[in-house]
Order: sequence, then structure tokens, then C-alpha cells
Amino acid sequence: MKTKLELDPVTVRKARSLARKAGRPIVRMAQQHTTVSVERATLRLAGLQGADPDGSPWANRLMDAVRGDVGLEHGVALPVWDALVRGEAEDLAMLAQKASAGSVRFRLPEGRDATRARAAATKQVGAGLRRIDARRRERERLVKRWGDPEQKPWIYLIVATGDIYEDIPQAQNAARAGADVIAVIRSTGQSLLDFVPEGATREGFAGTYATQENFRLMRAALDESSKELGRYVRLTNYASGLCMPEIATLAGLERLDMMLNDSMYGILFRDINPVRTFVDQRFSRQVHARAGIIINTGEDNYLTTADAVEAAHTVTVSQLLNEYFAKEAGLEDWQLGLGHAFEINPEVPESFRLELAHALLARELFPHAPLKWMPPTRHMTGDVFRGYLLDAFFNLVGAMTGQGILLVGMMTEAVVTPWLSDRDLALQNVRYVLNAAGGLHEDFRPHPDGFIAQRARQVLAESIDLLDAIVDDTLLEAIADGTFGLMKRPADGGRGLDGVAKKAGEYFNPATDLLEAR
Amino acid sequence: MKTKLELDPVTVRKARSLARKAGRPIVRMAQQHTTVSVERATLRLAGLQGADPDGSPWANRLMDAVRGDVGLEHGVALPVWDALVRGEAEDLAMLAQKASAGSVRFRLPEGRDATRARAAATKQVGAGLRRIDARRRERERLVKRWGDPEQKPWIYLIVATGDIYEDIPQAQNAARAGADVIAVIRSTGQSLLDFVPEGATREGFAGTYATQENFRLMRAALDESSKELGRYVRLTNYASGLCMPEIATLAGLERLDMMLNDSMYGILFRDINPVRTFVDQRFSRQVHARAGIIINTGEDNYLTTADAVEAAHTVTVSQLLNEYFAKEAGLEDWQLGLGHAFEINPEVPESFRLELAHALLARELFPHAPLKWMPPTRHMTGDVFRGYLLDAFFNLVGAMTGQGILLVGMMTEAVVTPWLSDRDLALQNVRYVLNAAGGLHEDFRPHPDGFIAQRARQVLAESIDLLDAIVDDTLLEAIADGTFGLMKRPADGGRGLDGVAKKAGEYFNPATDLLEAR
Amino acid sequence: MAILRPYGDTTGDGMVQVSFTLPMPHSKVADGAGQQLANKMGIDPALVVHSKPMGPDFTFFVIYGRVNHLVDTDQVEVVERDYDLLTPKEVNFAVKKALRRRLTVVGACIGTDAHTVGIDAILNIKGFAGEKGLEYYREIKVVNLGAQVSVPQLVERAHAEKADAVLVSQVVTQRDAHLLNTKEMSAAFREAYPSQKRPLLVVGGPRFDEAMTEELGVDRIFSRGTTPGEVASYLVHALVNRRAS
Amino acid sequence: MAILRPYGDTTGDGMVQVSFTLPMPHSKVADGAGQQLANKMGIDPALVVHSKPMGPDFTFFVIYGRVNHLVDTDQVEVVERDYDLLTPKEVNFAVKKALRRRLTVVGACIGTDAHTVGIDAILNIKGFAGEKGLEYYREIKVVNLGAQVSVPQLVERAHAEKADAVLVSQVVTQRDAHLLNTKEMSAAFREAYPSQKRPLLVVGGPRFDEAMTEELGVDRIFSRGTTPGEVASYLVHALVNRRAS
Ligand code: B12
Ligand code: B12
Ligand SMILES: Cc1ncc(COP(=O)(O)O)c(C=O)c1O
Ligand SMILES: Cc1ncc(COP(=O)(O)O)c(C=O)c1O
Repeated sequence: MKTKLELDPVTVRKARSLARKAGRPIVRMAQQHTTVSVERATLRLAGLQGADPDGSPWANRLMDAVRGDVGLEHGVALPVWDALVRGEAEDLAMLAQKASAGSVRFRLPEGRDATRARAAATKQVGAGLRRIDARRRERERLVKRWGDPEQKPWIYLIVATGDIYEDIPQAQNAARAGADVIAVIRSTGQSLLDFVPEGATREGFAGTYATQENFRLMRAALDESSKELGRYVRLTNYASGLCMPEIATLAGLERLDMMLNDSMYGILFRDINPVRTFVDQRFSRQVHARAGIIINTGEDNYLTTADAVEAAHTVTVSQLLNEYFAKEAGLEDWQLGLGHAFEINPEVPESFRLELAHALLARELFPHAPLKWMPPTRHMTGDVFRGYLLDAFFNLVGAMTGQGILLVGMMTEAVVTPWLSDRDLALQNVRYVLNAAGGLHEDFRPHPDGFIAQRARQVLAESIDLLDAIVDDTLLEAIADGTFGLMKRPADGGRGLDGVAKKAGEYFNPATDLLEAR
Repeated sequence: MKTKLELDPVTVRKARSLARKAGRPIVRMAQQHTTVSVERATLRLAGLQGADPDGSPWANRLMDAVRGDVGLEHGVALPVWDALVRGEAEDLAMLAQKASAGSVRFRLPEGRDATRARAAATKQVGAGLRRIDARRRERERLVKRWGDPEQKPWIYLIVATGDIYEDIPQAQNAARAGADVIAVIRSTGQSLLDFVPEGATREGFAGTYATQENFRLMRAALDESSKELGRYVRLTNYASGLCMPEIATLAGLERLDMMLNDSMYGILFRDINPVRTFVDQRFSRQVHARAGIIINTGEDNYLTTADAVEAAHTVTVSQLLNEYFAKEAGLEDWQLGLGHAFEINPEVPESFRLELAHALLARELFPHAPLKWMPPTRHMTGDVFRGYLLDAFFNLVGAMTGQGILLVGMMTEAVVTPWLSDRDLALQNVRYVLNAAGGLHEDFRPHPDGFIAQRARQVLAESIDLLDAIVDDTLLEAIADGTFGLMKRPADGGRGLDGVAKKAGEYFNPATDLLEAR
Repeated sequence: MAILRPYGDTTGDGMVQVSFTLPMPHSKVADGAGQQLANKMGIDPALVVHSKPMGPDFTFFVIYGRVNHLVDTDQVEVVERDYDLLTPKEVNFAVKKALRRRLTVVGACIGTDAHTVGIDAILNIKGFAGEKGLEYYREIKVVNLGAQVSVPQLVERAHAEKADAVLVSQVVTQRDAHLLNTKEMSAAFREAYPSQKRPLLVVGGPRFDEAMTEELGVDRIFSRGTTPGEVASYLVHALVNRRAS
Repeated sequence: MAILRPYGDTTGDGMVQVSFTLPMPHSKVADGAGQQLANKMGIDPALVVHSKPMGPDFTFFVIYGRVNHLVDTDQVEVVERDYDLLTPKEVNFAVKKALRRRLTVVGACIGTDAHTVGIDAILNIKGFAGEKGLEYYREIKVVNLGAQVSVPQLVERAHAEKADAVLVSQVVTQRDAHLLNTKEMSAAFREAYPSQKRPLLVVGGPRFDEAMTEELGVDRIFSRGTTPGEVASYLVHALVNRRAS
């Protein structure tokens, strides 16, 4: 699709370099810290699974024991594999049990002990990474066999019953009805849990817990459907909240295909500490890069708390930052499902053309990224007929601006989590729009200095001004000031800061080493 | 709005001249015949109102008596005013009563008697026409005072309860909610009645009877609303069926603003005799021309019985014919609400762009006519959510192609005659589309030989071929062959032929004389 | 699977959506009134998720909630197809065999209803949903009177044509026009014929309830989405059986 | 206007629209089952105008028909506003006069619910629907704890701040989360305070039924579209009266 806005390349380059400038200090900070979740993710990579009788995962029990003895700042690998090499237990699981029974003491090995521990850790964690590599190849094989969706955008649907065993038939129904991507949203509480629940779960609120077993069950079910439908149906979950790195790891191990994974969402909308988030976020993205997982960012959320017209440029800025952090972590363009949304108040004159302008700007700023186009939510009401109408125009913008992933809107957005019938009606809506008006982009040619082009340029200009300001007084300051989504989050506030440590000199983590190696 | 299709002017001229060729014989035929309804309309123009105790109008009673004595072929005026001049009764009403009591005999006056009768008739009918002129000036005054709708297209809504006293509050509600034009559709049976019912009525099926009193009541109610809203709300009814000329006359007398008035609808969809229809149709259009009434034609109907893609060119041909007949009868461009509709099967790939092509073709073929854009009906189902969606895309085509009159579609089209809430929801739908995407036509620029332009050219070409064929073996033949809406209607079939007569040499009708004078 | 509840997003949640208008001004009381009606319909809890004034005298409601009625699928009586679907070939053969002459059907859209698309879909060669209409059947003679046919006209033609079956369409349902016209029609036929000789009376239209044959005095009712094949198969079934008995 | 019926297109026609899903394959029986449910809801005649298979195990229905229930507007009990709407000025004045100190409110979105837009609309200066939020009121001290606040935390802060009123928001309603959390909250406050000293408990959210105060053990419930002014006026009304009594 030939470009419709013809953005000035110089301006675009400028925007990118400012984003780099604004992001680099954050990356440096992330490199200098580790978190309990990064370390637990390392243990999980090495194969540690399961939980104690009261459901607290062995990864947490072991981590806590280690931290109690030698602290977090050296990483968990040296003390743990030193203990294993010393023969304290013949495997991680055993070690975790002994540790939580208090029958092992950990130390920081030195010299040849340290070397041996490093080697053992690297070997075992490496095996975990190879398991992720295998899953990635498996996905590539299955996509080859069953094929990608014929149409763009890919059709993305949410299930949210809270019960994995209700989620599964609903997901399979949705796939049959045309969904290309299924997202299982999480129970409201999970992002604040500092551990990953275990096993199949049936009691989430407005979402289902993200657990390794739930991942496995749903992926298996969708493999069935993919086979039935001759189309590889992708699975999405959320690498976000306090366990971002571990969930990213589990996603890689269970062949999830996309993950919601934003560099700032946890800070802004879950009040998680900024440092904690940025550190976890970098590790999780390195895992996603390795696993061939497409990430989805969360700019859409800003427009639920800030006005979609006034704050349009904050979306663009956040997309540029997310792009920078993602590339730095090794993700490639095709993996960047940058988020944006149809959230302008429908009463605003020309609101539809404003949406087109914003969507086109994103499309042409990130020509090689899939882009995730999110439906109206904030201005949806109990008038489900009006809701169905707004969703249709959202779909039309998606088709006219060549979005990559279309999160299907529900007419009951303001009422309930999606019903089975809502999803079916919503897909009918999408199908009509794509089938009837899919080609309209050919006839859609905004005047070079008409309403749409001008609006797009204006938003880009405002983005550059904002980036300038951020470069001057740091991203952490900007976040503290409520730049994004009007949420004010100071760098020393929020949850999970106690799980962060500045790396000591002899900090060692085979996972990061291996992930950064390539 | 600069033209988007750039139709070849030569081709367009050719199409028009073919339509003229095809229509001229019909006009000649119409000039050579009269009908009972034309003659009754003349009596009504002269002021004859009311009905006998069993509800058959004095106009009918008088007409029948005259016909019984001297036949129809000379027209009703000479014998009637001869009788009046002779002093058989002091006014028309009295004469009608006597005549139906059998106490008057009619004759064809000659010489000076004839001259006197002619003069008297011309005077009295002329007064009637002046009453229509006064109503027209009154409309112009009120439109100046209360103003026209701000937006194009004008929003046109139907009420259809069957009970004028339910229609009125619904119409006023609709006006308040944003309707610019209210149409009261008629009871299913009326078009086949060879008389116009009298008085206020409450028992129509799926529509309300068109009577002079119902016209008056509704126009008065809408004058109230217009005043309240500071916007002149127009009233529409149907000059169609066996009483087309009389209803046109009553519309002129009661200041209706638009009338459904198609040259072929009655033939095709009510099985009314073609000759009867063409004669009545010409007279009624002369009245509409005089009354400053905008006519709406019925091409949309063809697409409910024939396929909207295959039969697209029959719509164009019919529009060209309707234009020719209208102009011949003295109507001006601004009075031509030529009909077309959004009736392509939504399952057809690119259906939306096909609709755009058809709507644009009409727009650019008739740049100065208001054009009446009709909503989906045939492919509407009981799925009211889907229905609401289709209506939105119908509205969007209306906005993108600059239609003049938008008949608002109802989500319950396949279920019931419109509910109050359907209308309210439908208007909300229209408002959103016009407000949010009203300017989209600026960005809508089909490629000169892209999908849309090519389709438009193809339909125009097919129209010219069809017109060629019609010129060769006459329009009456074409109608008999089922060219329009697949309805086969032979020239000698259908209802109401017995009400037609070839004009005798001394045929006299002051109404036609005066109407043709200007 | 005898006892069921509506399904929103979990088995047994019983969730439904309702919308309606009340002729009262929009207010808190109106919301309460809307909720009251929903409760009376068995919806509890009933959430008024949308209420909007429509002019000064009306309020429109959208309500979601859990309905506490149970659906007992065993209690459902539907007019299941009690005859085999035949191909045109089989129909022609059966007619020939049973009647030893062509079967005559007279079709019309009666009263002031002018909707012929439905009856034409059944009768015309063109047919419906990929199936050819009855005119296509060699052994069936079709007399299609079109629309706006009065009942007396219909009876008369049925006589004249010695109709085996009369097929009537009714699409307009406002004020129960379709029911009234159908009753008038069946009464007239009972008038005009000795019960043995009366042609088979079949009505159809999108809004008929197929279970109302008794009430309407007809032999069969066809509704939404009927195909010509179904009708032809039914005619054979009914007429052949009749001869049989 | 005590007794009403729904209005489709004529007074008294009683027409309503319903949609729902039944967990059964699409079939004639399913249509009958859909109609049965509508009948049980009091809709008769009930027209199944649309039924569509959603996969092999579910069918979606749209039904229109006449409901035979009557709405009695006199039977409607709604929580009418039983206090005057005051301007910020009047609120400040009343507080000063009655308490002779600033009125303290502690606000939070409790449980795992992270929807703060609603409570912020009430508390933040920015406000809602053109009305400024409580922070704007000179005589009201606002402590906004944000979202995902646990009940113990809330009680503790209420103590520490000597809260006159506690304002709690609940937006997520799936599996009645909002009801459970509210009950837990009110119980905890009854625990922690002698009934005299207990701060005023106010909850709000789009899906609350304002009539459930009893059941939830709170003093007041606010729902869809509440404005800060209403809340401020209520607080004055309730707290001043309390002192009075
Ligand atoms: C096409 C159409 C027209 C065309 C009719 C053209 C023609 N020659 O038939 C035109 C434009 C002329 C028209 C006019 C009017 N129409 Co009309 N029309 C429709 C429309 C859009 C589609 C109907 C249709 O063709 N369906 C397709 C056919 C194949 O389906 P079907 O009729 O259901 O038939 C199937 C089955 O029912 C069954 N079947 C039907 N008949 C029979 C008979 C037998 C014997 C058997 C076995 C089976 C059978 O088999 C068929 C195939 O499966 C509907 C809205 C809609 N989408 O349904 C409105 C609709 C039917 N019309 C309506 C109205 C009110 C009118 C008017 C009266 C409006 C007015 N006052 O001017 C006029 C006047 C017509 C009149 N005097 O009756 C209303 C009826 C409301 C109601 N429920 O009472 C509808 C529902 C639209 C609406 N919501 O207002 N209409
Ligand atoms: C904005 C929004 C979000 C934002 C929240 C941002 C923020 N910081 O608040 C984000 C994107 C973060 C979000 C996330 C989620 N959301 Co959300 N979200 C919405 C949305 C679109 C709008 C809510 C809103 O802001 N309304 C505007 C405010 C002003 O209205 P209000 O809340 O009703 O408040 C008014 C009154 O209720 C009252 N009021 C409210 N509280 C109080 C308190 C007091 C004391 C008083 C007096 C009055 C009062 O006064 C206010 C002004 O009138 C709704 C859908 C919708 N359109 O309603 C979904 C919705 C509420 N979210 C939903 C869900 C499920 C979630 C998630 C849990 C999904 C998931 N599993 O990931 C997540 C997680 C959040 C969590 N842990 O709770 C569901 C809830 C379903 C249900 N009924 O249970 C909804 C309905 C969407 C849906 N259909 O699925 N969401
Ligand atoms: C980017 C992003 N991450 C995560 C989430 C989910 O939140 P939680 O972490 O509470 O599951 C969302 C919700 O919309 C999101 O947009
Ligand atoms: C052009 C035209 N005339 C008349 C009518 C109304 O038909 P009747 O004459 O039966 O009232 C219609 C109905 O759609 C129409 O389109």
C-alpha cells in the first residue's frame, strides 16, 4: 500500500533518535539491576517447576532461601548451582524442598567452585533455552503446515470467563467463527502477585489466571482447532505485572505466540515500581525475542484515562519508546504489535477522520510492525446497538489503514465481559466490513494537506516536542508527572521495589548471558 | 463536490436522447387519453369535496353519473358546468347529490352553451389552481421563516401505524429526534381503490389511508413541530395507485411537500394498467410541478425483486425515463427525487464499493436532482444487530456520495413496521455517520480506472444498450417483458383500464389547459 | 439435554438481553419501571444498562440480567417434517402413480398483500435457495394468480382449475392481517366445497407459526426459509395419503 | 399513568425485543425452545425472527413479541434523592457550621479492582460532567488511596485520618466481585469501630443497585452517572443530620 501521508523522513528520523536518547538511561539502569522475578525466571528456565502444598512455587521458595542466606544482588545462579555441585541435592526440585525446610545453607562460591557452578548453571539454563528454541521451530513448522490467516488484519479475540474449562470451548468456538488469535485475559488480581500460580484454575475474576498448565491446556486445544480449521490459531497471554519475566519464560516453554508486554503499563495501570518494571521488562523481551513471540504494547490504555485527541501524541511517543526498548532487547520489527485505539469521543465532529489520521500515522511511522488496533471501550455505553455501530467503524478504520492485528470490539463492552454471542456478532461485524469494504483503502486518498494529513503531522510534531522534554528531564520524571494516561507514578513508589537489587560485581546470570550472546 | 467519475459527456447526452426517444410515444399516448381519476381531480380542483353517507366521494358519484349519460371521452367539465350554467344546481356539491339521486340529466352543450360552460369551468378550476399556488407561496414563506435542514442529505423517516392519531405523535417525535421529512405510508389496499377515502382514518394495514383530512391533520401537526424546532419539517405521501391525479391534487391543496410519484411503479408493483398509469402519471406530475412539490421515484423497488448487481442498469434507465417524463410534465431538476437503493447482497465481495459506484453514477448523471437514497430492505433479516450495521454503511454511502434525501433504514426492516425506538436508534445511527464521517468524501477519490469508476462506466454502458432495445420495440413491450423488477405487465392487462378513454374531438378539460398553458 | 438455561459466558448463568420502550418520561422512576418489567419477565437481577429519553413522553431501555426460567426441550412441540424429502424425479413419479394425471396447484397472495417474492420463490421455475420451483416439476400444473387476489376470485379459480391444492402467501402481518385473511380464506373453501372434495389448503409467510393449522383451518403452514422441494414433497405426502385413506 | 405496557408502535401493544443463547444445536427444536423461553417470560405471541447456530453446540436467538405483564409505576421504589443539591459554597458553609472543622473523606478502589476513573471522577479536582470533584471543596479533605487497596489498609487509613466518610469504588462485577468486596469492607468497619464512631460508608460503581444498602451494610450507594455535587450534598446531609440526632 503506497504511503498516504508522505511523512517527512527527516522528522521521522528525528523522532526515533530522540526516543533512543530518552530510553538509553533506562536501559542502562535495567542492565545494572536484577529482580526476584528475573532470578526465578532463570530457575524456571533451568527446569524448576511445581509448588509446595500451599501453592507457593518452588521457584519462590528457593529464591527466598537463597536471598535469605546471600542476598539477591549476586543472582541466584551461583549459590544454587554451587549447592548442587556440592551435592546438597541431586536436582533443583529436591534442593528447593530442602532449602525451604531450612536444611541447606547457601554461600557465594569462589575460584574453581564458582567456575564449576557457572558451568553447571549455564549448561542447565542453556538446555531450557534450547527447549524454547524447539518450541519456536515447532511453531514455524505448524504455521507452515496449517497456514497463516488469509486476510490482514489478523482477527484477535478475548476470552475471559475466569475458568480455563469454560475458556477452552469458548476459544474453540471463536476460532471456528473466524478468530486468528485468542487472548485469555487474566484475573484482576494476578498482576500484583509476586508468584505464578500453579495448575489448572477455575476461579479468576474477569479473567483466568496465567499458569503454565493453563497455557498448556489452551495451546493444546487451539492446536486441535488449528488442525480442524487448517489455519494456525495463535494464543496470547500477558507478560505483565510482578512476574513478567517468569511468565514470558513460561510462554516460551508452552509455545504461546503473542504476549501483551508493555514497558510502562505495569507502572501506570498497576502501580508497580518503575525500576522493577523496567528491569523485568527488558529480561522478558529478551525471552520473547528468543521465543519468536510477537509482543503487544499497551498505548491503547492511555486513551481510557486521558482524552484521545489531546493525548494522541503520548501514544506516538510511547510507541517510539516501546520500539526502542524492544529493538534493544533483540526483538525484530515483525514482533512489534504496537498498540493504539479507536477511543475518540464519538460526539467529536469528524471523529472518524481523526481516527483515520491517528491510525495512518502509526501505520506509516512503523511500516514493518504489525500494529495492534484496539476497539472503542471508554465511550461504549449500555446502548449495545450504538456499540455495534461504533465497532463497525473501528473495523473500517482497521481495513482502510492496513492494521496488522485487529482486537475485535464487543457491543457489550460497557456491560459484561464478552458473551459467546457477543463474540459471534462481533466477528460477523468484522467479516462484513472486511468483505464489503476491504478494498476501500484504494479509493481512500487523503489530500496532501487536507484534514487528515494535517492532523497526522500535528500529532507527530507534538510527539517530537514531548520527546524533547523527556530527554531533558528523564523518562522517570515524565512518568512521575503523569505524562502517560494522566497517571502519576514516582520512581520510588509502587509495588515490588523490595524485589529489586543493584547487581554486585560478581553478579552472574547464565540466562541473561546466553540471551545477550546472540 | 468536484466530480469523481468524470463520465464522458457524449455518452451521457446519448443516454438522455435515447430516453427521450423511448418516452415520447408514451407522452403522445397520455395526451390522447383521459381517465376517471383525471376528471375527478378536475372536479376536486373546482372545489368538490365530501362523500355520500356510505363514504363514496361526491367526485366519484358525479363522475359516474356524467359518464352514464354522456361518457368519459369528452371530459367531465363540459357536461357538468353546462348543467350548472343551466341552473340545475347552485354548486357542484348540490349537483353531485342531485345527479346521484338521478334527478339531473347531463348533455354535451354546443355553440354558445359550450362556450359558457367552458368559461364557467375554467373560472372555477382556475380558482382551485390559485389555491394551490397560494399553498406553494405559503410553503416558501414558512421555509424562509423556519429554515431548511442544515445538513445534506435531508433525513427522511416513515411512520406507518395505520392510525392517523398514532402517526401524529410518532411523526412529531421523529421530527424532534432529527427527521427533516416525514412520510406517512399508505394502507396496503389503497392503491387499488378507485376512490379517495374521506376523513380522518384509524384502521389502515401497515400504513394509513391517504385522505385530504389526514393530510391536513398531519401537515398541521408538522407545522407545530417546525415552529417548535425552527426547521421546516416536510411531509410526504404517495401519489400512486388508481387515484394518482386526485391525490396529487389534494397534496397540492394541503401543502404536502413531497410525493412518491413514479411513472411505472403502479404498473409493476400494483398491477395497474400501463395506459391508465401513464395518463394519470402525466396529469399528477403537472399538478406537482405547479404545486412546487418534490417527487420521489421508485427505482429502489426493482432491486427488491431483481438482483441489485445484475439489474443495476435498469435503475439507471428508469431514472432517465422518469427524468424525461417529469421534465415533459413541467417539473424542474430540484423537484426530481430520483430513487435508488442499497440492496446488493452483503455477502457479495466488495459490495460496499459496488454500492458506492452505483450511488456515484446516479449522483453524477443527475447533478442537479436531489436524489432519494433508499436503505437495505431485501437482505435485512431478523438479526437486528446486523441490520443496524448494514444501515450504517448505507448511511455512509449516502454521506460519501452526496445524496439529497436519505430514507432512514430500520434495523427491524425484516420484522415489523418501524417502532418508535427503531426510529430513534436509526436517527442516532445517521447522526453518528454524518457527524463523524460526513467529510470523508474529501478523502474519497476513486482511481479514474479503478474498481469503482470501471463499475460505474459498465452500468452506464449497459443502460445505453437497454435503452437502445427499448427504443426499438417500445417501452410498453419492455414492461410486458419484465424488464423492470422482473415484473411482466402487458399493456392490455392490469387494473383500471375500464377507467380510461380516448379523448373525443371536443374533449375539454380546463385543468390540463391551464396546467399546460405555462 | 432436557433442561437448559440461557448461556451468557458460563454454563447455567441464564443471561439474556432485553430492550423495550415505556410510554413515560425518562427519570429514576422510569428506570425502576423498566427494571420492574424485567423482573416480571423473570429476570433477576435485572440491570438497566441503558435508558434514554425519546422525546418527552417515552423512554427506551436496554436491560441485561439472569432469567430464572428453565427451558425444557422435551416440552417443545414443533411441526417436525413428517414426510420424506423427495427429488423432483421422485415427486413426478409419485404423482403419476397416485393420481394418474398432473397435480394442479393454484397459488396466490390474497387480500391486499402484494408481496409475491415469497410465493414466486415456491412456484416459479427460478425457485429458491438453489431449488427449482414447482413449475419445474413435469407432473405439477401451476396456476399462479399473483398478488392482491380476493378470496372469492381464488375459490372460483380453484374450482375452475379443479385444484388439488391451493397455496396462499401472506407476508404483511401488521394487525394480524395474515391471520384474518387466512381464516377468511379457509372458511370460504369450507363453504364452497364438500369436505371430501376440498383442495388441500397450504399457507406460507415469514411470520406464520407452523403450529397454528387448527386455528387457521388449513392443512399446512410453511414459514421462514421454506424451499420448493419441501412443499412439493409435502403435497405428494398429503395428497397420496389422502387417496390412500 | 400508573399502569403501563411497553410501546412498540401503538399504545398498549406491549412489544419487546429479546436476545439470548441456548446451549443446544441449531434446529427446529431449538427454535421451539427459544420460543418456549420467551413464552415463559410472558411474551405471547413470541416470534423467533432470527436463530443462528454458533458452532455445533449453541444457538443464538432474536425474538420479538408482545409481553403480557403490566408495569405499575406506583409499585416502583427507587432511591430518590432525599437531600437538597448544594453548591460547593453551600457545602463548605454547612460543613464549617456543623463540624467546625474540615470534613475528611478517604477514598479507594478496593480489592483487585484497578478502575480508578470512577472514583477519581468524584474526588479529583477535574471532576465529572462539568462539576468539580471533592478536592475542589475548601472544607473537604480528600485522601485518595487509589486502586487495589486491601480492606485492612483502608480501615487503617480511615482510622489514621479520622475519616468522617469512606468512599469506595467497585467497577468489576464479574462473579459479584463488587458485592463480595463491599460486604467484606462494611463488615471490617463494623468490627473496627463502635457503631457511633463508624465513618459513613459510601460505595459506588456503574453496576450497583442503589437499593441494596441494607444488604451490603453501607450507608449509601451511588451508581451510573453520579456527579461529585450529588456526593458532596449527600455527605453534608448525612453527617450534619447525624450530629443533629
Ligand atoms: C420485497 C418487499 C416489498 C416489495 C414487494 C415486491 C413484490 N412484488 O413482492 C415492495 C417494495 C413492492 C414492497 C411494498 C410494501 N411492503 Co414490503 N417488503 C419487502 C421486503 C423487503 C422483502 C420481502 C421478501 O421479498 N422476502 C423474500 C421472500 C423470499 O421471503 P418470504 O416472503 O418470507 O417467503 C419465504 C417464506 O416466507 C415462504 N413463503 C412465503 N409465502 C409462501 C407461500 C406458500 C404457499 C409457501 C408454501 C411458502 C411461502 O417461502 C418463501 C421462501 O422461503 C420485506 C422486508 C424483509 N426484509 O423481509 C418488506 C415487508 C414485508 N414489507 C412491508 C410493508 C409494510 C410493505 C408495504 C405495505 C408498505 C407500504 N405501506 O407501502 C408496501 C405495499 C405492499 C402491499 N400492498 O402489500 C413490511 C411488512 C410489515 C409487517 N410485518 O406487516 C415489511 C416486513 C417491511 C417492514 N418492516 O415494514 N415490499
Ligand atoms: C477504563 C477501563 C479500564 C482501564 C482502567 C484505567 C483506570 N485507571 O481506571 C484499564 C484499561 C486499565 C482497564 C483494565 C481492565 N478492565 Co476495564 N474498563 C474500562 C472501561 C472501558 C471504562 C471504565 C470507566 O472508566 N468508566 C468511566 C467512569 C467515569 O464511569 P464509572 O466507573 O461508572 O464511574 C461513575 C459511576 O459509576 C460512579 N462511581 C464509580 N465509582 C464510584 C465510587 C463512589 C464512592 C461514588 C460515590 C461513585 C462512583 O461515579 C462515576 C462518575 O459518574 C470499562 C468499559 C466501559 N465502557 O464501562 C471497562 C471494564 C470496566 N473493564 C473490565 C475489565 C474486566 C478489566 C480488566 C479486569 C480486564 C483484564 N482482565 O485485564 C482489566 C484489569 C483491571 C483491574 N485489575 O481491575 C470490564 C468489567 C466487566 C465486569 N462487569 O466485571 C469492563 C466493563 C469492560 C468489559 N466489558 O470487559 N479497564
Ligand atoms: C499492555 C498490557 N499489559 C497487561 C494488561 C493486563 O493487565 P494485568 O497485568 O492486570 O493482567 C493489559 C490490559 O489491558 C495491557 O494492555
Ligand atoms: C414509487 C412508489 N409509489 C408508491 C408506493 C406505495 O405503494 P402504494 O401505492 O401501494 O401505497 C411505493 C412504495 O414503496 C413507491 O416506492
